[in-house]
Amino acid sequence: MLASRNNCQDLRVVRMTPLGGGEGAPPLFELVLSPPGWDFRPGQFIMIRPPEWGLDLVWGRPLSIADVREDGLRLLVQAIGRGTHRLSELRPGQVVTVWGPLGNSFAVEPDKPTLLLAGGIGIAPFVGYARRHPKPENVTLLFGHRLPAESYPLADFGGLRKAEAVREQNPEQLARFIDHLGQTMRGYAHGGLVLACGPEPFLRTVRKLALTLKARAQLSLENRMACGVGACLGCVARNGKDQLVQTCTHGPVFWAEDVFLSEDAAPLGGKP
Amino acid sequence: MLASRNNCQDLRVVRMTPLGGGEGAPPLFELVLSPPGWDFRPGQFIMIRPPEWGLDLVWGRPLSIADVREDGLRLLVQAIGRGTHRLSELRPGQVVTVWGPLGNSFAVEPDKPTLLLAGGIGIAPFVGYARRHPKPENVTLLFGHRLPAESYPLADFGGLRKAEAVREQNPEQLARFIDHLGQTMRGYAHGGLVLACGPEPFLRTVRKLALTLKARAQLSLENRMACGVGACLGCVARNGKDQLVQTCTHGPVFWAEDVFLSEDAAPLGGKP
Amino acid sequence: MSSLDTIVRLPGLTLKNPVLTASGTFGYGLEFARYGNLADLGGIVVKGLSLKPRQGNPMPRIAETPCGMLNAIGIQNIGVEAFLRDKLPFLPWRETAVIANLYACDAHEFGELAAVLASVEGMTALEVNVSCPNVKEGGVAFGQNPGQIRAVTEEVKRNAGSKPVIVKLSPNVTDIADAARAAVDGGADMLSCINTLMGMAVDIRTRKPRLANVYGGLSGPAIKPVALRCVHQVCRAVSVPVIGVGGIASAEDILDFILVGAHAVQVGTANFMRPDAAFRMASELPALMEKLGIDGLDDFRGSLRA
Amino acid sequence: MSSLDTIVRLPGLTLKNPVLTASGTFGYGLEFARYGNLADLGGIVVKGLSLKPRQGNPMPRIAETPCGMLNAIGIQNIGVEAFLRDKLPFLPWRETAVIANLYACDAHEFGELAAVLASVEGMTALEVNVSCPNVKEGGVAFGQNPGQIRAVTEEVKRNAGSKPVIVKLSPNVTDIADAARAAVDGGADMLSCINTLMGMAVDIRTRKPRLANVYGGLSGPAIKPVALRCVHQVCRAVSVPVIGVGGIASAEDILDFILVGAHAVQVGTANFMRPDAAFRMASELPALMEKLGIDGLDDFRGSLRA
Ligand SMILES: Cc1cc2nc3c(=O)[nH]c(=O)nc-3n(C[C@H](O)[C@H](O)[C@H](O)COP(=O)(O)OP(=O)(O)OC[C@H]3O[C@@H](n4cnc5c(N)ncnc54)[C@H](O)[C@@H]3O)c2cc1C
Ligand SMILES: Cc1cc2nc3c(=O)[nH]c(=O)nc-3n(C[C@H](O)[C@H](O)[C@H](O)COP(=O)(O)OP(=O)(O)OC[C@H]3O[C@@H](n4cnc5c(N)ncnc54)[C@H](O)[C@@H]3O)c2cc1C
Ligand SMILES: Cc1cc2nc3c(=O)[nH]c(=O)nc-3n(C[C@H](O)[C@H](O)[C@H](O)COP(=O)(O)O)c2cc1C
Ligand SMILES: Cc1cc2nc3c(=O)[nH]c(=O)nc-3n(C[C@H](O)[C@H](O)[C@H](O)COP(=O)(O)O)c2cc1C
Ligand code: FES
Ligand code: FES
Repeated sequence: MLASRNNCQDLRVVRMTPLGGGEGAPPLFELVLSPPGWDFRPGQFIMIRPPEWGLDLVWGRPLSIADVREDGLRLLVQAIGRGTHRLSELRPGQVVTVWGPLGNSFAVEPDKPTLLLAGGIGIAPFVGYARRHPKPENVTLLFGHRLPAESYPLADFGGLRKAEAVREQNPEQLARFIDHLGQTMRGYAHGGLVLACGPEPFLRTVRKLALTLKARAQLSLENRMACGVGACLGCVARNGKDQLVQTCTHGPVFWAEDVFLSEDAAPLGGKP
Repeated sequence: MLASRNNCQDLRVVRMTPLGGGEGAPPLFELVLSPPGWDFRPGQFIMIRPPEWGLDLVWGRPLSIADVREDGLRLLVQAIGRGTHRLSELRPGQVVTVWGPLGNSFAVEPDKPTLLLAGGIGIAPFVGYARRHPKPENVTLLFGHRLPAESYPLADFGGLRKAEAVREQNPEQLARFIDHLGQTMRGYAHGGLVLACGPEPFLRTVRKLALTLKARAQLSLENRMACGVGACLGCVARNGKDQLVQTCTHGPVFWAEDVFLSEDAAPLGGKP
Repeated sequence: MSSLDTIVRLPGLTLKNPVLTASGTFGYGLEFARYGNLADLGGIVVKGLSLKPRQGNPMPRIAETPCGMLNAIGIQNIGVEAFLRDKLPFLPWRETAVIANLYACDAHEFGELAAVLASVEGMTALEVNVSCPNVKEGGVAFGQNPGQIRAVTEEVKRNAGSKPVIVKLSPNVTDIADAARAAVDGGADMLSCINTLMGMAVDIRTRKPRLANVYGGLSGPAIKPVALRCVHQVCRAVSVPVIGVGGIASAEDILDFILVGAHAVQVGTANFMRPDAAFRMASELPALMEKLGIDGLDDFRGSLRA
Repeated sequence: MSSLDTIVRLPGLTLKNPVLTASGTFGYGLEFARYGNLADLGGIVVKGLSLKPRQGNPMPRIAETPCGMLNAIGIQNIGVEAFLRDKLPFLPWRETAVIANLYACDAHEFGELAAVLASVEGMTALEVNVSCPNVKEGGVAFGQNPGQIRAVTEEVKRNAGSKPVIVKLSPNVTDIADAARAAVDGGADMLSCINTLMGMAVDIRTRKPRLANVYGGLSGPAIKPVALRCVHQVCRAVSVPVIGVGGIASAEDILDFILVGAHAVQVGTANFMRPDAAFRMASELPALMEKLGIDGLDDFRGSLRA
């Protein structure tokens, strides 16, 4: 028989801090919730849904766990749509329903040179990863972003070997960043570890480079999710064995060679 | 051709003051909105719907105009259900959509002894009525309520001949109040004017008394409304000519003999 | 404001923009004159009209539901005569399309009603409501039977003179494409779709239905996915223009319907969310199109990559 | 907690309370063991099972809609064999009802599937999904035809041994009472209703449907009024017990369905709003009944004053 403890809780908003926004980029917030009473492995995520959403917006929203510290559960939220916008309007004291920690996590290989590749809000899971890594001197961050660097919690990456933030506000800067990405990844092709989190085009680029360079790389996917617990089969990704597996339970972290990203995937031709 | 000015506006919340609640009665609030730029006749109402309701709660909520003063549009809100509860959580600065002033208004007959009968939140339209009456010395208020009297804006009735507030917390007190109602109305049966606003059972009692006493009485109805502008035909009441008329445009104020309240009304037997 | 062209050319009428108001949600039009310029709308479909005045159903007739509402008004209306005398003259029918919505209980009555309306200059088109789901406690309604749809359409067409005839379809059917084909076979110049879904709500405290009529029609944003699917199916089944209705609450929603093939749309329940809703959508549409790089509705229409 | 009795006696099975979980929204049950005690539920209806494993439809498969969602999963499942081997043994089937949901494409296949499941001790009952609306771009699906519903039901019944058979009805029909009668004629012990409404959503930016399958099934609070109406109609049309499904998101909603005649309910999309939703509803129900003065479900059931 399985235990019946409930991993779905109502937490309180401790703090909601606007970190920046405007200039064509969606606004960013740090959200701290009351301590959840569990620990996590970096790369894991939670589902969050404020009860005040009532009957509209029927899904929770998946957010990476940035960290769990004494003051609570830290999240980074980029307000890009209906749900994240409403999340960004939460005020201290309000109640939010949270279930988690969910999913698998990034590999931690303390002695391997480790490259964190973050695109925009993809920085979130690396906050905890960097802080908890046993040998931060082996870890490097390469971070492409659109808001000014000050908008992101880069101080949390202070202990790393190197943290490099590259702004990509226009197509030119973006192209240069991708170039730089390739250059940097080359250094981790043999015996290193590359971990990436960010928008899908970014992950596609990283995946292609990793396959070409034969670098060991993990990607954290951001598939649309309804349940977050493996039940609805709405979030599936195609893995290396040509199976459709739930991103929320088999992921969100996949080895680059063990996952197809949507535009890579041949049409499945599944029947109804 | 009709003018095309838009009587639907986005106003700002200036103030939201909790007035009391608990003790088994729904909480009461005073809501002040930025000046709407129109004046009103007491008895009229507005429809209110905050844009933040998004796609759920598709109807605005009808609220009597308590008053329009220099600082803005005053409303009293009793949080009894989903909509009024969410209204009560509005904070200064937030935007709400308001259309109005809507409907007809209470008769003003300055020289006639006028009795205002208010049940609970039915006090709302009388705030402005009392303050604007040319001869407040001819006006008396009889007010039955469940919250402590201090919860209601009774100071606004200071200029009246008499303002009597009777608490009806239990069936006994209620029975005594109804008794008192009858006694008081008797004094207005000949040459007076009785105006009533409150829950439907209260209005039914007043209507019956008025018909028996042959008192000239007006009742303000609180039918369920979707549009507030006479278009949906969801709010109809049966009038003395056996027609179904929109409460939002032909009312909300009706002469007692010219309206049937739902349980008075014979089944309509209407075909689909 | 953008200079984009939002004109919609339909058989026998031209709309200045694709935004009509849905029958029963916009009264006789005049109720909304305080909230915008009626002539700025693509058109106004007035409340369902019958030959004689109707009192409609007993109260309560409306109930709010998640992202929607139920109604069982029962086509209360002042009758076609009073409408033509007391309402139509005050509507800006020279400047915008004024469309009657016809309600009757058999084909013959529909024909009579069409004949009365066909002779009136101010009526731009006739919309036939064969899909009223407000039948007392179930049973299959009129508009759910293709044979009857065809018969009614033929009868209305026969009496409609040169007025374009729009047939409004019910979604409460197994195959809406069948219903659409029946209407087109009967001579419909256009179709509008959808009317409300049949639904119900109850009160566990009083143990009573929330509508005196027990069943009512579900409308509002909740039904938009069903409406969009129906319009898509109908656009693929027939070649006459289709007017999309159901849950439209923003300019984006309008484009959703045009993307799946609609020529125009009707705004219904959203008029209750704020009375200037239809006016706002009509005025916001060109700017939205510009933002999305949509040069014209004719190009965009039906361009879904499916 | 109240001491009220919420037991539901059904043909061939007894539920400790009326709260089941709806197929496809609760995985194989085990996914929710971290959020409550599975044995506290009235029962678990597992994800649709087919004879062979199925990959389902291409992505994207889900879209959020006003007060609801669309899905076109396409019955991805591990197949009946893997289910019986890898999942069922870990479910608390001695303590609560575990109900299989059968998916197949013809009557014969349904029969085979029923035969496999009928022999398994841990299976409490079989629910037949004749109503999958996830057909590629329209066309009338299987479960919309009374004749087929009857044929499938007979075939399943023939193979189901002593297991009770529940037939799950589609709302995408002109007359759901007809479908209900067909199932009962075919031998159904119970009915569940409703499955999803066929719907669609599009993205005006990409000009693509939001589901790769184009059409999908609409579920969630948005459809509750339709579900309630269907359950009411079906309860009046047949005398076998009915399980209400569609938009249930609170203990109040459960009582709505029982008031119109349902014996039990299934909680679907609400499991996504929070994964402990069904557990909470099951535990809140007795207190709510007490508050409303409802002594027992048997008295309350169908007591609508309409
Ligand atoms: C494992 C995981 C971790 C994530 N971590 C973070 C994080 O730390 N911070 C953060 O700001 N965002 C994160 N995201 C993305 C975030 O969940 C989406 O931005 C959010 O769901 C969008 O919802 P919306 O209502 O604002 O947008 P809408 O576009 O209105 O959403 C419509 C629907 O689509 C889904 N959706 C839309 N965009 C995305 C997306 N990019 N990813 C997943 N679902 C989407 C939503 O869930 C929603 O149901 C993460 C996503 C996943 C899957
Ligand atoms: C002309 C008029 C003036 C009013 N003035 C005031 C006022 O000044 N202050 C105040 O607090 N209330 C007033 N009311 C009542 C107020 O509109 C309702 O309490 C409110 O609509 C309930 O909405 P809800 O969502 O909180 O309740 P719910 O019960 O959740 O509402 C469900 C639906 O039923 C309708 N409804 C429920 N109860 C009522 C009711 N008593 N009257 C009308 N519709 C109802 C609602 O509009 C809503 O659409 C007035 C009503 C009318 C018609
Ligand atoms: C209160 C109300 C009354 C309606 N009356 C009519 C009517 O008289 N004739 C008709 O064809 N449709 C009528 N309808 C249906 C609408 O015209 C429209 O088809 C439906 O509401 C779906 O659109 P919506 O979701 O935008 O409201 C009515 C709808 C509502 C809400
Ligand atoms: C993601 C998802 C998957 C579903 N899969 C199935 C299924 O496999 N078999 C089935 O009979 N119904 C399936 N359904 C339908 C539900 O069981 C239920 O009938 C429907 O969602 C209505 O209930 P709800 O509004 O509470 O979700 C599925 C629904 C959803 C949302
Ligand atoms: S989100 Fe439901 S299975 Fe992954
Ligand atoms: S509320 Fe719509 S007619 Fe009165």
